[in-house]
Amino acid sequence: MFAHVLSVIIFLPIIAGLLLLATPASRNIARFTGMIVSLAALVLSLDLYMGFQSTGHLEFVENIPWIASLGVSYALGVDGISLFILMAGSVLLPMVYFVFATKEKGYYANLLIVQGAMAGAVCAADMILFYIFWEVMLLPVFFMLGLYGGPKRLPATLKITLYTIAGSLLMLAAIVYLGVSYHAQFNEWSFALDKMAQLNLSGRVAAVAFFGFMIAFAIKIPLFPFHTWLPDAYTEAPTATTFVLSAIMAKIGVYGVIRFVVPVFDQEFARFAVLLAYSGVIGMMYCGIAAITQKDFKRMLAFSSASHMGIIALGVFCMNVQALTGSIYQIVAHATSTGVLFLFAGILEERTQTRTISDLGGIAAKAPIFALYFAIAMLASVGLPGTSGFIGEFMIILGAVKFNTAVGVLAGTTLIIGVCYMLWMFQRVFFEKATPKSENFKDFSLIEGLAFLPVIILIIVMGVYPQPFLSKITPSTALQFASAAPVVAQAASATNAHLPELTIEQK
Amino acid sequence: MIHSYLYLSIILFCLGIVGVISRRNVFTVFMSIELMLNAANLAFVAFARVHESMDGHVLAMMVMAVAAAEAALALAVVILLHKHKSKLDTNVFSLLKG
Amino acid sequence: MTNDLMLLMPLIIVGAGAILLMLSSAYQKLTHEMAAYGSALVFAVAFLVQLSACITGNAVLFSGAFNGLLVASSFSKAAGLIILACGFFTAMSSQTYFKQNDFCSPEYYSLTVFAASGMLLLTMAQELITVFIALEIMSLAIYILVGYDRKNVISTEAVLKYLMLGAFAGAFLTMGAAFVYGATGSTKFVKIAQYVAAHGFMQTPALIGGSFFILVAFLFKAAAFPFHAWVVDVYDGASVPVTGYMATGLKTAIFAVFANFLVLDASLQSGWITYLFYIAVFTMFVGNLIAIGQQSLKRMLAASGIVHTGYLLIALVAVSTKDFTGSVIAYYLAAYAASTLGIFCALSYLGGAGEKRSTFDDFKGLAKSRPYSAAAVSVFLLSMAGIPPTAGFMGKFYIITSAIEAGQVTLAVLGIVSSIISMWYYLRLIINMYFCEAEEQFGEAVPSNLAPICTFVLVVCVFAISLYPVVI
Amino acid sequence: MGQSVHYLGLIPLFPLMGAVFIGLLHVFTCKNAKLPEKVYGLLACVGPVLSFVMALKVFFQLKALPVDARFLSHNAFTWFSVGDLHINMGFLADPLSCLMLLFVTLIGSLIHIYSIGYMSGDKNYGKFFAYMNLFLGSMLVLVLGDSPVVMFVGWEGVGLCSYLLISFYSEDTNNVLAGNKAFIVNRIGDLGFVLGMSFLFWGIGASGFDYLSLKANVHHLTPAIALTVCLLLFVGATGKSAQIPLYVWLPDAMAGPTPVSALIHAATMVTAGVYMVARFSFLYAHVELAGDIVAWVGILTALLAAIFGMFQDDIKKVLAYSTVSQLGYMFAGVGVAAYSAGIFHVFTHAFFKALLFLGAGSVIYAMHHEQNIWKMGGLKAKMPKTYLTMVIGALALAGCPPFSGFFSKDEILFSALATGHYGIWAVGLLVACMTAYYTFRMIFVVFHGEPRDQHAFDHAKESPAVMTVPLIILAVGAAFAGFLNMPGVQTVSHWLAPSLTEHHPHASSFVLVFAMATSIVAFLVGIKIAYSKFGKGAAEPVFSGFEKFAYNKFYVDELYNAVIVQPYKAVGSSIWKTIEPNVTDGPVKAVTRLYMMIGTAFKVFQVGYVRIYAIYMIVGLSLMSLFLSQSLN
Amino acid sequence: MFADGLFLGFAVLAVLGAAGLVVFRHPMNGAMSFVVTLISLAGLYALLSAKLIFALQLIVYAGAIMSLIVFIIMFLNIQPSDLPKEETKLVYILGGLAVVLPIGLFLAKIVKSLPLSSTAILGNDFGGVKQVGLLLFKDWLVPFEIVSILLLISLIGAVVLAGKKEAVK
Repeated sequence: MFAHVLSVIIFLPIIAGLLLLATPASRNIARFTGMIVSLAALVLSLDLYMGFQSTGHLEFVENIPWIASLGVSYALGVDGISLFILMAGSVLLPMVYFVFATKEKGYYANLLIVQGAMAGAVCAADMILFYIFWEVMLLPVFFMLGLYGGPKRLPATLKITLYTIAGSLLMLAAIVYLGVSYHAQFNEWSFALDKMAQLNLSGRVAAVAFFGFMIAFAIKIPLFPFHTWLPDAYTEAPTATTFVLSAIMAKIGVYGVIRFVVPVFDQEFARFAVLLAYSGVIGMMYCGIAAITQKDFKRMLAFSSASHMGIIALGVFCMNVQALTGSIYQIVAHATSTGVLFLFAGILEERTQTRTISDLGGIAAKAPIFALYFAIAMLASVGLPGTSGFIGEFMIILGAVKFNTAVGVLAGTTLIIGVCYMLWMFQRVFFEKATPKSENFKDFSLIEGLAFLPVIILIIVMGVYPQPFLSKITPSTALQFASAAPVVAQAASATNAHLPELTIEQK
Repeated sequence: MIHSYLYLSIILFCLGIVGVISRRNVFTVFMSIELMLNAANLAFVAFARVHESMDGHVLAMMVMAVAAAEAALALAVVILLHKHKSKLDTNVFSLLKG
Repeated sequence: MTNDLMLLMPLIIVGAGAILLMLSSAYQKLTHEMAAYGSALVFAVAFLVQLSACITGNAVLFSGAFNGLLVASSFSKAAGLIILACGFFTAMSSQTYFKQNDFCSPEYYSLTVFAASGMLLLTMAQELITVFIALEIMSLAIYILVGYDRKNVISTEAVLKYLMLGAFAGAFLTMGAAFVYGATGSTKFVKIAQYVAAHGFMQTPALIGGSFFILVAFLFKAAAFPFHAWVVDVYDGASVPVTGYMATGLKTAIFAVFANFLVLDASLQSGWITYLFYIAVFTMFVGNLIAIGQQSLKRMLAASGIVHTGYLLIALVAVSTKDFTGSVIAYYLAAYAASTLGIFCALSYLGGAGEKRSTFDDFKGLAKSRPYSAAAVSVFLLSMAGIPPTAGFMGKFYIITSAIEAGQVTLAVLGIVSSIISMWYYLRLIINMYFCEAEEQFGEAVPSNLAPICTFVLVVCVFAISLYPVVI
Repeated sequence: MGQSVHYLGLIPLFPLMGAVFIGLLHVFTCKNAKLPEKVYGLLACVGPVLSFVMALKVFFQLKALPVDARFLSHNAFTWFSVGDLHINMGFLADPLSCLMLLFVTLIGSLIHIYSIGYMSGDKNYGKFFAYMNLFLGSMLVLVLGDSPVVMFVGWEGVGLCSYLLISFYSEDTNNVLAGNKAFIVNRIGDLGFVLGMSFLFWGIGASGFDYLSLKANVHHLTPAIALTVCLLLFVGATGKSAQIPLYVWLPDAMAGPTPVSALIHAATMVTAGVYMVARFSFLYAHVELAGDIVAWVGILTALLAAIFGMFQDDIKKVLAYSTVSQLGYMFAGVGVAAYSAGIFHVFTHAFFKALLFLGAGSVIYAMHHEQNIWKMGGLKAKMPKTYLTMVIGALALAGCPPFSGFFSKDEILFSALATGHYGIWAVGLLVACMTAYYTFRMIFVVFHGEPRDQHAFDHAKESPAVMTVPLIILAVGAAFAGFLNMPGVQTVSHWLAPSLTEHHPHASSFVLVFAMATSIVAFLVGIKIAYSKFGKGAAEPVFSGFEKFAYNKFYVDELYNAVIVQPYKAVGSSIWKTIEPNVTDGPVKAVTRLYMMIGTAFKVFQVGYVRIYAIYMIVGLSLMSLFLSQSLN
Repeated sequence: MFADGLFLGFAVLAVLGAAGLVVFRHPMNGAMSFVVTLISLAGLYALLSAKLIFALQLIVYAGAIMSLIVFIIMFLNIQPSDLPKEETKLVYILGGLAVVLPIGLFLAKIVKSLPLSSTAILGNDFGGVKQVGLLLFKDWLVPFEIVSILLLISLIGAVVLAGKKEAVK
């Protein structure tokens, strides 16, 4: 464990990626560089994880003044909330290099860059730094989508890019507003995250700034009704990109809400929480129901991912520690399950040359190991107890019920909606009779089997024995409410008035 | 009394503007600009009279010099235009648009 | 005294260099390549001298001899550095450009240097007529450069439009100067400032009128709405390096003098804030709307230049007259100059003979055959679009910060919105270069390496500037 | 606090380990090197048998304890703990769970053994046993879990297994669809369960969420919340235990292999709902209204299912509906707060229904997977053992004294009567009569009369010992299990007493006798009608009118399909075909279109005439000077 | 009185000349009427006792610049066919006047607000060559010097643009 481990985790992949782009390296060299670098990052982050003290505050802090006159500094640090998103990235991304062997150089290079950028966004403890990484995150996605995407990639690329940039530019204005008002209130320039919590904002401008943040994150998550870029992008993007987008990048949106919106805009947040919660839960149902009629399994997974993100976001808006912890846990669980599902989808597509569900069938008989892995990931994503998916979902629903009965009940329907489309797809693809396309479907090679094994095991372990992970998360989440306790409490009591109502209607 | 000089200069200035925006003949346009400069000069000199300081005169001289330089260049351009299209119509030169 | 000389030295070097080039271009022996190297040398030396000159606060140059007409400040120094750098890169890219286009003669380079001298003067001038003359020096030189390709009717048309409207605007400047003179009895900034401090701005109608006309002239040169219409056509008509030079050096000089004039007095600036506010807003949006529809790259860049003028106007609105350093403006100008020059450098060797590649579609599939150039161009475009970690982003960040700090939240938000709008036409080129199949090959060899080298130097600059912190 | 015993955790662990082991073995060998079936068979039986042994150990250890301290617990580890929410992966063995434990493991083991024979020659032999073990493990978690959440793990686990086993022959779409149906319907119930748990937690869960703490704090619960929780939990129960309105999945579930039907869809899983209600007896006893609702739903289900049962022609469907109907009885029992009676019926039902299913399986096996009773007949000559055992099972089911079914069912009816639920008692009696009818209808048609399909009849022969032995053991259970709780003995009730909150109604012995007499009469009536219609063989009837209506199960499936499934799909497709592109994405599209339009429109202003540009300037100027001259005073 | 009369006369001439410049179709006529304006302006300078400027106006403007312009007009020997057909000229002029009016009024308003001051002819030492020259070389050295650069540039420009290096296609 050495001083600047975070910087290394961030910049090692970025630099490696840039070097690959700058040099005429062959695709194999690129791939192996990718493997080595991402594995190195994995080792480092595991080391980090071991050394993590779970104090609830930022750890491994690095702070180097950058733009002194504006108090902008190169400040990094992780706490229980960011740690897990960081870990998710580090654990999941190495797989890609093992699974996809025959891609272009730029494919691997961009993957490296996006990995570093995402790590940066998660670790940044300064808003400007965060913003920079947040934007940089998008560029590799833009290029991968545009260069290696499917036939209808161009509109999808434009849509996701413009959509996201529009959101994030609004966020920039909000960030600057925060910085300036900090200067106004405390008469010193700073964009440091932890200091922003001290701000007391009020009035219309504050609300506008709040929405500046919220819209940016809502687009990234994506939160209903800002999700319309998602199906096209997820479907057209090359598998690894979809994987990155769904598994980690979307989560950084949620992370942003937890990090920026909750502590800083506590009043506004408490005021609009119900609205946001509804948009989350409606998004869940909307996308979940849309998923069942999809003909293209990648698109179906896209919708399912959006639906899950709705639930995860809901957990953040419920303003109680169970729900928040649940959604952070669900972030990791969803990253492992849905992310892996997207990779499997990619493998299916590569081996059968089709994305249409009706072209497939009987794969369970042809490829039992693949089917087993897929089934486990699927069950995790429908939140079966004993898999990682259940813990988070349960806690979110639990919290939602406390937050607001109606929202809670609606949130519960995810149990049903999720299982509908998943089973339907599983039936068509894995059961029934084999079709010409899936006739000679090749099962996992040993390498692939081993590459995925850790994640599959992780899914089970996280379901059976979650406490070690939770114990690292909870201090930070508890702190979240310690900071904004009074407001949230009052808001909670306001929204939680359902108990008396209920008594009345029962009498 | 001095005002009348200034009013005059304003009138000339405005006439110059009108010349620029209402005529398509290159020569007329450039001469209208000269007219505007002259109006400015008149103002300078009048104000010099008001302040009884001769700076205004110097400034007017400078303006004349600049006007001369500009005129020279303008005429060169006119010749160039004429070489190309042998027309003096500014509207003829509208290839760049949209 | 020596210090004054030191501060004036860049101007002297440039002026002398210009005259030398002009004279030596009379010799047949002097090829225009040598002239290119000569001018580049002049710019380089001047740049280094400027760099070595350390300024804090304002230094009145030769107050005895020059009677306080020229004042050097850290701001003017920064502007000067930018201008000289622009000149240098223009010379370099021109050298490559004229390998493929043969209408060059050594005077071309002397004129670039002359223009630079005018710009330098403009940054330092503290008196209206000096400003006027400097402006004319700069403009005349640029007019000639624009019309340099005499065989080409397009460039002739460009020079006609530019010259006519420029002179028109110049007339306003003189009239304005006259009224200011009438009001205050002097045209020196110092005196004007004293007068305003004494009598107030809004109480002196002649001053209002005069400064109004002067601002009009400046706004015209900076291509702000509604004085923007010429810029698209003129950029389009001019040859690529000249366009780059206009877009960067000229704009820098104008904004330098603009700021210098505007910060004369707080009441003067505040008197114009309302108008500048609306002008800024209109400039940004009109510029965007023009840019959206363009097919030609140069026209798009011209329109985007209008938009950037709008951003700079935001900075002017937000500028504080107390202890004015202009660092935000200077920084933004530097960032903008780096990326714009970069693109024009790239165009000057990618454009091909007679600028046969000028539209978006001509650059389809560039990334396949010229990956590095495409990457460089993308970097510049991203910088213009204000995507981190490029200089453009930091510039925008500073401007927005200063705007919000000055209480201009609306303006800041509108600026953001306009940069959202502008995103599409920057990305469009990247998409063409990377995601579309090549329609024609970029087979021909690069005529000379200067422009490519400059391009990549500028890529470095774009990132270097972004990491360099400024003082607000 | 009861003492902590570590082997409690092992009981579910054995089958689970077995499942994992067998599963991996199967997955990695099924493609190339097939293992001999014996290996799987033996491996599969290890887990259940060991668990059964453990269960016995638990039983005797409990027995050793004083009555009011009869529970053992084992706290494996903290599962998850956030804020006030502390969930331990803990197991609790008290008389109630012990009883369940015993018969679940016993019957589970028997059925595993039976399956060795039944499944022989199936190409997914290994997979089958993996699933079976997994199921048994989950079931044991369900039974032993010491908090609702842990119970929920097993609850969903068994749901998953039933899905996997129903769609076991996954080549055939209908099986998979049946599996999906089962899983989804169960999930609907689970939603209720989860919400119920949530309310319960926010009500009283903060101070410990395991049964003991809940029981301790139940009086803190406001009536409204208590009622909500009860009803929500009961929704869960209806899903799992196939009650109105969620019973529809169970008959289809017969698509799975017969042992599965016996183990999961008759003996164990489907009774989980009843078990759960009994577990929460401390809560339900608290809320009268909830109890009544449970009871009525139960008894109506019983009636409905019995009606359907009378007209089925698939042997397994008949048994399936009888299961649903018996489950209805059980709920009626627990609903009228006679929890021990309900559980006792669960216990006896497990024996005779498993027996009947396995017998049916043996018949089907003999008839080469022919399930239509109208293709059978006169089989008693060919397969005497099966016939005998099945008749015992049938008598038990039909409630003929002194077979087990009689006592358990009678006790339910009795307590309904004693607690003054006359309506429930009356319906129950009617259902008893119908039960006797359709059970013996089946027996007569299958075993008596002339063979209807001569060819199949000739090839039919008695099943191998590995299948018949379990039948016999179960038959013994079905015959004599009833005496455990016959009036006056009440062993089971006393055994269960510590873990249930119920107060036995003190009714006069007359009521008791009356109840017995009436149910005997009901049984006789039912069997009489059955004999008169089918006793000496009968042709396949053609239905009309109400019969047809009942034969088609009142078209409930069609109704659900029309009212729920199709609209759901329609909404789905309309969302992404219509709403998505036009409504949600509409604004975005509109903005882009507008953007482009303005862009092209604006080119008009760049006319290219220099004079026009000058005019722009001047117009702007004059406008500004207008404003300025206002500002001048 | 006399001065006022002169002023009036010059003013009228100047305006008429300017109007002529704007109205006449052929540039030559325009140039001629513009000369009238310039000369009358010279007169006005004299009335404002700006002796040097008076002279310069006559020599430089009316003399040099205008003769240059006229020379070029003749040199290009413009046929009426080369001239633009400005049928809508009047409309434009009127419209232009309408547009310009606010500017004029604005400026007039400003002028109105200025303090009055006499225009009586001042003594010899005002506006004479010597005084102006001294001023020019003492206070206004910088503009004077840089104007030379300006002229240099325009010279180059004339050479480059209109020069006869190679025939223009």
